[in-house]
Amino acid sequence: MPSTEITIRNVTFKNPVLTASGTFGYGLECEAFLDVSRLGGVVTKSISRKPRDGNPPQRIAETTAGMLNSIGLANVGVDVFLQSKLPLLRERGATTIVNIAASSIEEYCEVLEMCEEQEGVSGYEINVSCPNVKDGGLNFGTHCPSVAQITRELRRRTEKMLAIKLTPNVTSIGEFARACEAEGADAVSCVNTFIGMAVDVRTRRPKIATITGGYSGPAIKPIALAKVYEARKAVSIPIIGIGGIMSAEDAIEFMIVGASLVQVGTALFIDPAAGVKIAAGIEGYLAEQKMDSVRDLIGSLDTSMQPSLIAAGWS
Amino acid sequence: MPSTEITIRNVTFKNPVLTASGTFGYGLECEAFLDVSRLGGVVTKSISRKPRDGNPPQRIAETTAGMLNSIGLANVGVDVFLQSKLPLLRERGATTIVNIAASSIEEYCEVLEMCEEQEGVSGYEINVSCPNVKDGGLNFGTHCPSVAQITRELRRRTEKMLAIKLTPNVTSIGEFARACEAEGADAVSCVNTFIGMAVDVRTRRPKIATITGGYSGPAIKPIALAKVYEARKAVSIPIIGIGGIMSAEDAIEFMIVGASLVQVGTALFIDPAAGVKIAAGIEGYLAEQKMDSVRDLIGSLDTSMQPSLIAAGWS
Amino acid sequence: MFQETVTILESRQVADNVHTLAFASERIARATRPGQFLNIKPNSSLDPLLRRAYSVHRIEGDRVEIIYNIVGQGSAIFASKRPGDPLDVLGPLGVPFHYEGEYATAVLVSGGVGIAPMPVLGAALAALGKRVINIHGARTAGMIANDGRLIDPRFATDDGSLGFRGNVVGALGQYLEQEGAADLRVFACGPNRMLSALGGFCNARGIALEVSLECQMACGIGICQGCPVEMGTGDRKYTLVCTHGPNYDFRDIILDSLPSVH
Amino acid sequence: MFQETVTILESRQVADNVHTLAFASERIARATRPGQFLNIKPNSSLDPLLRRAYSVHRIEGDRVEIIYNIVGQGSAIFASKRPGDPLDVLGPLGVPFHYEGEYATAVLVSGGVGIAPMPVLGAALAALGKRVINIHGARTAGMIANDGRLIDPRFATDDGSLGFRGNVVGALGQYLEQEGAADLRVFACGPNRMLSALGGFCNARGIALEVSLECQMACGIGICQGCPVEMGTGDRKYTLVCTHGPNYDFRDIILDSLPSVH
Ligand SMILES: Cc1cc2nc3c(=O)[nH]c(=O)nc-3n(C[C@H](O)[C@H](O)[C@H](O)COP(=O)(O)OP(=O)(O)OC[C@H]3O[C@@H](n4cnc5c(N)ncnc54)[C@H](O)[C@@H]3O)c2cc1C
Ligand SMILES: Cc1cc2nc3c(=O)[nH]c(=O)nc-3n(C[C@H](O)[C@H](O)[C@H](O)COP(=O)(O)OP(=O)(O)OC[C@H]3O[C@@H](n4cnc5c(N)ncnc54)[C@H](O)[C@@H]3O)c2cc1C
Ligand SMILES: Cc1cc2nc3c(=O)[nH]c(=O)nc-3n(C[C@H](O)[C@H](O)[C@H](O)COP(=O)(O)O)c2cc1C
Ligand SMILES: Cc1cc2nc3c(=O)[nH]c(=O)nc-3n(C[C@H](O)[C@H](O)[C@H](O)COP(=O)(O)O)c2cc1C
Ligand code: FES
Ligand code: FES
Repeated sequence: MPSTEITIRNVTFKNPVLTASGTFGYGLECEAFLDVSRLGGVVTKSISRKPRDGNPPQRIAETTAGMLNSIGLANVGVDVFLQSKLPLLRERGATTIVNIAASSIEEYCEVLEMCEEQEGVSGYEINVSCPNVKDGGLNFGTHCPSVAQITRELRRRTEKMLAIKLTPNVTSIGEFARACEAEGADAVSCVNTFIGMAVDVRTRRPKIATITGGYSGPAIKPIALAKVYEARKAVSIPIIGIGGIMSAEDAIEFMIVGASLVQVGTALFIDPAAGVKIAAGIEGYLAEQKMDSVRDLIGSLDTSMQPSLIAAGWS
Repeated sequence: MPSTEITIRNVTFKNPVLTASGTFGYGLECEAFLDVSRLGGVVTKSISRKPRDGNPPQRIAETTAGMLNSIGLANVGVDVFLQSKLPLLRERGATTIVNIAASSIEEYCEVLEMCEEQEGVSGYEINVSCPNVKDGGLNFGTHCPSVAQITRELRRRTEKMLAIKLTPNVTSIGEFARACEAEGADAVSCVNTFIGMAVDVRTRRPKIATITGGYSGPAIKPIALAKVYEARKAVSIPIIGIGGIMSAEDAIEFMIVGASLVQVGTALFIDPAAGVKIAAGIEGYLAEQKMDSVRDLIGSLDTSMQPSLIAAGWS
Repeated sequence: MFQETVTILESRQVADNVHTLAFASERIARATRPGQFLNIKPNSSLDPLLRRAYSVHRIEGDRVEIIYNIVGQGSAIFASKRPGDPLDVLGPLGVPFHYEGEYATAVLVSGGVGIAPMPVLGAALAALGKRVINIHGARTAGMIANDGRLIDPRFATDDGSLGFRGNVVGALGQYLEQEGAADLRVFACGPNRMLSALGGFCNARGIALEVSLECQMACGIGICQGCPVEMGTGDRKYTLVCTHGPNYDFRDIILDSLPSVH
Repeated sequence: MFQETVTILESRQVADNVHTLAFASERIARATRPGQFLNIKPNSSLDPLLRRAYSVHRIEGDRVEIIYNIVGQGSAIFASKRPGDPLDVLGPLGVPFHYEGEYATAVLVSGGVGIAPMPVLGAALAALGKRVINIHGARTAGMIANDGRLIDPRFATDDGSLGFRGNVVGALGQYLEQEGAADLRVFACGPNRMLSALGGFCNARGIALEVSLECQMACGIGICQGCPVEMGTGDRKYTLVCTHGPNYDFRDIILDSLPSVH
């Protein structure tokens, strides 16, 4: 049996498939469909210091092979999370990564420090795609010095695995990945949602209340893969590949391109057990390809050209 | 009958639907399927100074609701274009926009100047998503000062309609649109293809020879729409909306968001007459909505919130 | 809650733009309570991507039936299904109608395919010994799927082609005039506009009203936070229609917070 | 070239993983020349997005037939079609086989579904008075769709379960040994690996060989530049398989420039 374990810092994931933040609730809603301990890990909905109601309806719209969302980081807040969600996740044997969202650097630090004291938190994923209220709603995630600063401050406060979740809505994701690596992040998660939009032509209104929203699903996969490829060339810390993964093949593409772990998001809305099925599919692929370990897959992209391409002087 | 005419600078397009560069050959290949004079216009394949062979195979890959291409700007070169393609387009009554690609500012100017003397060129669309050979292959299109400079130099050389075709692979397309507006462009075309990638998991090779390629088709539509919306807020010159338009509804979405014209690309590979059908569909919509002119559609997005959203203090 | 690939037993049109689909599932048939819904994948393609929500319309042994309008891509695909085809169904989902309690008469008011949950609800109520009345409205008689099995049905059509001429609120008013409003609860399902008018009518008369809501969903199982409706009571601002609903006491929610769907 | 929504007449499996689909189109039936292909949309969904290319396998009156393997999403959808279903077909496309000229015998060599263009080509050759031989290869007898209508067929199977044990190149060699190579042309269609081996064999013997290529296409009509194959002769570097091909004199193209498809 091929090995499917992946270790990042001091966390060993039993397989490389995690559920993505905001697409699997608090990991407790889907017990009828799967055993969360069989996932590589569960990334929680973004947790903020205080509970957040989230945006008004309409929060979602379906598009071709994808969807838009403007949930607005609706969450129970860190107190309730630690009190009533985390203990259950621990009981069920989930490897839990707490995803943190905040509107100021202080808030990021505070939430992380509150989690530090808790059992059952394996690591953190930092959602930097939140509006920075201090700088007038500007997005942290598209401002490289902010991302670097958040990483630095959080790194000083934890010995646990620290992954920074990058937004794809930038010219060069490699630059952001490098900043995270330089500040001591253990990994970068690529990618969060793309800015997207849809209009109801009958009413001429945006299909979601916030006009633009986050675009996810299989439609974004080719762009997300290219972003992972760009990040892979920029840094040597592990990359967590995210974006439109619906099948084991999709996950394997991300790993071949350079991801050490993957996250499954939108796919869970169609099949809540998709994560476990994809993990099994990866194992099957490894066996079929006679590979000993899933680690051999990471970055195994073969870019040697066909003979004729080289002959053609193209490289 | 509602009016479908749109005028930009001195060009009147009989309807707002053009065929996108590189997706309709030289406008002469599809006579069996449509009469090109019934299109709003034809944008040619990117024309360079010299003929270009293009990239080696594999040049295309199908993905979920989209496709990747790495054609490599294969084209006959401006001499052959002017000699043997343009006269036929003119004969057939096409409103022809010449799309120009180049690897240096001089080359852009030279191609444009060669077209200036010709009858049958209604205007230009400048493809800035080409590698700048002088600056070591860096992409012009993601470097705002380069885009500004190209616009400035070309504007000095022509009184014809000049549209700059922007790449979506930047943090802020609004910034690029503003630079074009400031330098006298008549319009910006939003968007060119997204950088995307796909991997064959059996061979672990990239599915296209150039590893990454241009991503197009319905999968990109929501992102392209959001880019048009961003550009709309940044500039007041006309915007040409492009990206995943498959139906009249799709085209109408772009116009509602702020596009004055639209281009249909990948859709033509499935239905070469899609442009004409979409134009008819827009006309039908206008009649149904009792609108006098397609111009009333442009930027008609209704962002007034539902009462409860305002009550909720959300805006 | 199960995710099951079932086999289609029947697929047919039963009225103008009204279709039904029946399949066999012992587990879903047994587990479903009145007012619960299923989340069904149109096909295995990624376009359409998401599942579609449908109330359970009838249960007979292992046979489960839904009733639906063709409104877009997904429902058009359902209508092309044939007996023997597989169907990927997830459910039953949502909190059932709160139909137990002390009252004598249940008036089931439905508009269009809002009729969907009423047969299962009616049967459960009858089993509890309640008196059950159905008031069902549609634009014209041709749009009514009347298979003769609704309990004590009264119809309302906009054009008067069947029953009361007017909408279901008018028909309910007529019924109350004749039979009185004492010891009665109303259960309703239909377009938001109808529910809104009905809510005004019942509130003004102090009649208990439970409504079954529709809103766009991504997951249907509480993991996306995509389906909020504003709450009129309590300290939370929103409730999730898929897991806290879709069946609510009308006074607990602010219907107008929902953008209109079809 | 027409784009037409046709009606399916027949859809069935004819051998292991070999299926056929027949539809009615007077215009396509009349216009198609040997070796031309059709570009067919699997369904109206946007996933799969692009059309699929299939050679015309048979024409009988208005009846047009293709023969295909299930290799992925699109072909699986075709196999689920039933008589009466609509099909969006664009064609005929491509340059026909260059089969006219002065020679006595045409040897039609095919591997697997490479058999597709051979019946139409064979009929055209027979009408010109040529002697026609078919050499058809497959892994095993079960994968051969032999409806008894191939002209003068000889079979080759890897496992020897039918005809010659070995590949079509071996079978061609055997044929030539028996009948000689004079005044003969070979027309071939099949996997690239087969065409490559066949090309080596024919080149070494100075036998004229025309091959029908496969490569991924986006448009099939020359507007995307997506289907280049390198040229072995001439001054252009690439030729577009969809509009300059798919049928080429083997010496005119560099087969190895094509990445392998299935
Ligand atoms: C709890 C619940 C129960 C329902 N029960 C029934 C029923 O029994 N019979 C019936 O005909 N319909 C019912 N609906 C509505 C049904 O879900 C939609 O008609 C269906 O999703 C439309 O899909 P489509 O692809 O045909 O339409 P499209 O317009 O192409 O769908 C586009 C997207 O919008 C969503 N959508 C469109 N209309 C609605 C709607 N009215 N409600 C929710 N989502 C919508 C779709 O799910 C899809 O994601 C119910 C909805 C909910 C939430
Ligand atoms: C001119 C021409 C004639 C052909 N004639 C036949 C025929 O008569 N019978 C037959 O069975 N097949 C034929 N093929 C191959 C056929 O087009 C593919 O098998 C089919 O496109 C596979 O589609 P899919 O969705 O099932 O496979 P998938 O693998 O899911 O397809 C993914 C993408 O790759 C493309 N693709 C995959 N395999 C091929 C291939 N071998 N050639 C070209 N594109 C491919 C598809 O079109 C699609 O865009 C022909 C191809 C060409 C170019
Ligand atoms: C409904 C929804 C809610 C999301 N909420 C969050 C969130 O709270 N925090 C976060 O970091 N990412 C969030 N995401 C982004 C996902 O974690 C993931 O990065 C993205 O959806 C791309 O993956 P996918 O295509 O597999 O869904 C959300 C995505 C969706 C669709
Ligand atoms: C095969 C192909 C070739 C293209 N070639 C060019 C080109 O030469 N010049 C250019 O400016 N854009 C080119 N494009 C981009 C299109 O014009 C268009 O901007 C893009 O495809 C998005 O639109 P769509 O989703 O409707 O295809 C090409 C696109 C495709 C798919
Ligand atoms: S639809 Fe996902 S939470 Fe309700
Ligand atoms: S497939 Fe488009 S040019 Fe050949």
